[in-house]
Amino acid sequence: MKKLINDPKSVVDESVQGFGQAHADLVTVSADPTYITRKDAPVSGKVGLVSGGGSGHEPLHAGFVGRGMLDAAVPGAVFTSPTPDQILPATLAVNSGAGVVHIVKNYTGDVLNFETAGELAEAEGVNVRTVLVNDDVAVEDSLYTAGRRGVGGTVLVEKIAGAAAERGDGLDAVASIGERVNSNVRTMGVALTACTVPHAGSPSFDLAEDEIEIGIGIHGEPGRHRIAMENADGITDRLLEPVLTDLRITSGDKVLLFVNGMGGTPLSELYIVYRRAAQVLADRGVAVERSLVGNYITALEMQGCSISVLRLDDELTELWDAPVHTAALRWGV
Amino acid sequence: MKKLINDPKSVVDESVQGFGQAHADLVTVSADPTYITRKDAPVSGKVGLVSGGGSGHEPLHAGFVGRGMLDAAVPGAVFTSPTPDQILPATLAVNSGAGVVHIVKNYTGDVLNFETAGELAEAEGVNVRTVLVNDDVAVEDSLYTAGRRGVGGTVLVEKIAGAAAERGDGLDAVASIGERVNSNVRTMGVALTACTVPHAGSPSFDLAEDEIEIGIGIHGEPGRHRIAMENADGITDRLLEPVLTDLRITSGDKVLLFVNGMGGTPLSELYIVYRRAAQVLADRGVAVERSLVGNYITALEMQGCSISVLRLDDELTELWDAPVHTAALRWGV
Amino acid sequence: MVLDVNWTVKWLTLCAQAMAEHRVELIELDRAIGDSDHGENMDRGFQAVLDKLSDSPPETPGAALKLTAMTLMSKVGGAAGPLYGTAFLRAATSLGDSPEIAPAAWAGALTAARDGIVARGKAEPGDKTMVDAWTPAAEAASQAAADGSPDALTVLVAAAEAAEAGAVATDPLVARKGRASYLGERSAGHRDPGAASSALILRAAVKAAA
Amino acid sequence: MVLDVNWTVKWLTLCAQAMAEHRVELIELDRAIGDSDHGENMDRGFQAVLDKLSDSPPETPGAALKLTAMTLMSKVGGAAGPLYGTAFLRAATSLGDSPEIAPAAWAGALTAARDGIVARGKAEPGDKTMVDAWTPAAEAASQAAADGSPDALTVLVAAAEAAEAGAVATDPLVARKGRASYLGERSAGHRDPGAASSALILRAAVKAAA
Ligand SMILES: Nc1ncnc2c1ncn2[C@@H]1O[C@H](COP(=O)(O)OP(=O)(O)O)[C@@H](O)[C@H]1O
Ligand SMILES: Nc1ncnc2c1ncn2[C@@H]1O[C@H](COP(=O)(O)OP(=O)(O)O)[C@@H](O)[C@H]1O
Ligand SMILES: [Mg+2]
Ligand SMILES: [Mg+2]
Ligand SMILES: [Mg+2]
Ligand SMILES: [Mg+2]
Repeated sequence: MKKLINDPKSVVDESVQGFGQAHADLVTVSADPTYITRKDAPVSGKVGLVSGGGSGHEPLHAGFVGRGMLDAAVPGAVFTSPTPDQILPATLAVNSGAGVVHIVKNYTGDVLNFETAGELAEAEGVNVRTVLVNDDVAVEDSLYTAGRRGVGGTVLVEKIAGAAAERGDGLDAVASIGERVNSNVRTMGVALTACTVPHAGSPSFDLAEDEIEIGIGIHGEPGRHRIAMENADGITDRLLEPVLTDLRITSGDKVLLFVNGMGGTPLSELYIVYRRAAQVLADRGVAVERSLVGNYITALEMQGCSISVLRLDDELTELWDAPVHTAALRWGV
Repeated sequence: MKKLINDPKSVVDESVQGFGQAHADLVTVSADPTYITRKDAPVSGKVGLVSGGGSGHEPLHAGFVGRGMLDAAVPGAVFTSPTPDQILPATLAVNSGAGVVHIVKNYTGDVLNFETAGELAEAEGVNVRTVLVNDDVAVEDSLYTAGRRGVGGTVLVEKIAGAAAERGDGLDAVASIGERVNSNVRTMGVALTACTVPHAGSPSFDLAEDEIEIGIGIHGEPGRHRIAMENADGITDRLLEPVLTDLRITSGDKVLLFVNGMGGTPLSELYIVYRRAAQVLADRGVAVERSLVGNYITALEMQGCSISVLRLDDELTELWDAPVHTAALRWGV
Repeated sequence: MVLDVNWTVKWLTLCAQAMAEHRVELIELDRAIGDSDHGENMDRGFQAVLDKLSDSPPETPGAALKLTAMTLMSKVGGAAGPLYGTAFLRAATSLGDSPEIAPAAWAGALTAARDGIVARGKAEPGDKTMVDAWTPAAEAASQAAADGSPDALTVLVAAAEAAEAGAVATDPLVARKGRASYLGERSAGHRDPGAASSALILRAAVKAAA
Repeated sequence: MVLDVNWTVKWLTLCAQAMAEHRVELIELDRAIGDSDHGENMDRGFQAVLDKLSDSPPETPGAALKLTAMTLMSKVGGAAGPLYGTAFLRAATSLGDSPEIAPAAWAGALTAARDGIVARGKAEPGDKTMVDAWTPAAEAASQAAADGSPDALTVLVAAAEAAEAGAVATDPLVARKGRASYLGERSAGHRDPGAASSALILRAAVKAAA
């Protein structure tokens, strides 16, 4: 394992410190317990947005703290959801009185820890709503009752719910916009290589030079099945098809197409995937109205990508376009 | 070699096509010969900025085409400088009559091909100035007469010269701002792993699990020396020291600190490096006034990073802060 | 053997030792069907428990377990943190503030812990989770405690052995809860890491009494 | 053997064949001290030359070389593109529009090519570049051409052998020009890829005459 780190145990702390220093104009970093808040939090009258989860998915979530997106991010250890004693103070710190929305990726650990923190916050008089993100079509939830994972769609939920909060929507409205995004987005991912969790020291799975994992999440876990390596167009088709089917995308639909890198794949390859996906959508009469290409929700240095499709309506498009000013996503300001 | 590609020979074309589709609001992609121009080029009265070089460094250069930065980018094959028959039409396409500045990284191939294109453009009546970027302190140019390479500093030259052009500076003024940036920036890089050029199919060098290459460029070439793996702080010190020495940074200086990923290193690690570098600068009384952390000039999927320090003055800071709207760098708009 | 607060602290100390010793093994189990963090999480959590125990020494077994619950809840994270946190909290509650744990109380504590895990995680036996260690452990302890007038050690041993057998029995199962469930059929053939750490915890209880 | 336009076209065709055959080898040489693209660049360039030659068949050796120069310039890229482009352009100019290349004219063309490379790249012999193949080749051809009344083949062979020896002689050198110079001392012990491709080009000239 070769990494630009000092000690596996200090990876998250040091990285978050560096993040805070590099973006001191945008965020405040609280240590012990660790969480990151928007510099001007709490924003008077605004619903607060808190997300969090295990580290190792950067820029998610800290990179999305700022105007028009999250008010706070709560990073756990690498691939380990944060604890209520982090989530609670972050929730309190961004509550202006208008209540707080927790955006939670659907993993047992995240759900349980946010649930506890939410109860504790309610006990302290904060209204909390939870938006559960579970956009991963690789998991067939009928059989496997932990349900689908929250993956690429999380970025879109955070951006769009963040815009709704910024324009002044109330607590229930922000949560319901978040849920609307979640029910209109699906994602599927592929890994070309594994990743190495710093404290584990060896790759999360072993993959031969001619094999890839289809249906992976963002935690270096193996996928649903392993297949022989294919070319980019073939892989793109494999990822896109179940997404479109599950979302029942039909001719005339307007969508946002999000090609996300898992951390170790060059941007140039993501655009090759984007090209094919855009082509397939065009062939089916689907209008790609917005796009996002890059490393936004990652699994350390894993090579691979995920494709997310979000069905747009006018309001979602408007909220997507609304100004956002965070370390990792910025426009209109 | 596992990559999200279809055919090594079509990597650049397909990637550029995908890029053009994903950013159709910003750029126009011309095929055969391949180059990318700002959507509204030529901008009346504005000096045109053209850069280019081998592909494999994405988002450089195409990701920097747009308002406030480049007017055109000319991508060659992977790690191969583009040819005059691409550079010339790109130059003509962005010339509004105010002349064109070529921003050229100092590699023999880039220099020769841009030189020829510049002569051909001059023959067609376009005034061309060239800004040569050579910020890599790993190369001791006294001994090795090809001179220093253009690396991380290129991004800063493109941004700041781009802002100068956007505010209406004349041809010589834009070129001289670009040169001022170049003479005030130094960079040094490290590789933890090699990268694999698609048409070559095997890693650009072999590195043991406990070795790193210090003083690498951005083409997967081996560095100046190979050392045993160290921790992030140690590596950061090794990169930063020669940069600061060569640039004669002293207490009271104001700088921009740029920690750049080589493509395959997680963002979290770049922030760990940033943290240490910021600490060292603070200890020396140097004020880090601006920062940039991310994958901006890469070597495919190489793991590693480079550290650039740019000495700022008020004008450079103002130009850095000026609005920019490109696929990979955006603020103020 | 009396299961008093000294025994409880010794048990928790041996838990911390077991997690440190088996850290890599638990990471490896989680690597196969999860995300490689279980050993790290448990080790971090129980080291924090040790610190807490020496900072503010508890007066009763129940107090020790409550302190453990709160610490695990705030230091472990992931799925295991809240689940073990709830388990220890329910066990603490079931023990109240009595100075000693009678064999039947131990069985009751294990049952409360198991019920807490099920309440939080909604897993059933056979879902390939830590429930598959706690359920047989609670049952074996209850049975041993009901069996005449057993000494404490017998009950502890019964629970530990049942937990160990339960952990081994997760090997062929297809996971239906937790992270391993995302693998579908591919989760079969690997031991559940949470069941394995549960067995270590209950084995430490035996060692503390030995 | 008459070095007319047919020979020239055959030479260039054999160049393309040599680049395709030695593509991997040239990539490997460049991988060691450069950026792994030389074989790919030369292969792409000469395949384009083949296309051009069949699209618009040249009438004279000079015309064939000019077409080659323009094609390499626009298809090879990198350092080698402009350098080989200039080399072929200067050679073409030195041959003018004569229908045949006399032995002395061949030596003159090689000298012009070498001078063009030096003019563009500013490398000196010993800098570990393609100049280290072209300089001995031009000199050997000149000497052979001056040596009584040699036949064409003798001059071609002299140039090819000198280029090959020159390429081999780059092995121990420390690069002072081009990308390999960034490696400093570490560039020693490897053959310069451009010198190697130059030797292939001049060997193809011999084969075309065989
Ligand atoms: N719903 C659940 N009910 C009971 N136990 C569970 C549940 N989900 C997960 N677990 C247990 O948690 C263990 C994983 O813990 P850990 O690796 O620390 O957390 P995470 O899965 O969040 O990475 C599993 O091996 C399993 O025993
Ligand atoms: N200044 C120079 N003068 C002469 N030849 C040079 C010079 N620089 C590079 N070369 C030649 O070019 C070859 C490299 O070509 P190539 O790999 O295609 O281009 P690049 O170095 O741009 O990747 C070197 O092996 C060397 O022979
Ligand atoms: Mg985890
Ligand atoms: Mg090259
Ligand atoms: Mg785990
Ligand atoms: Mg090369």
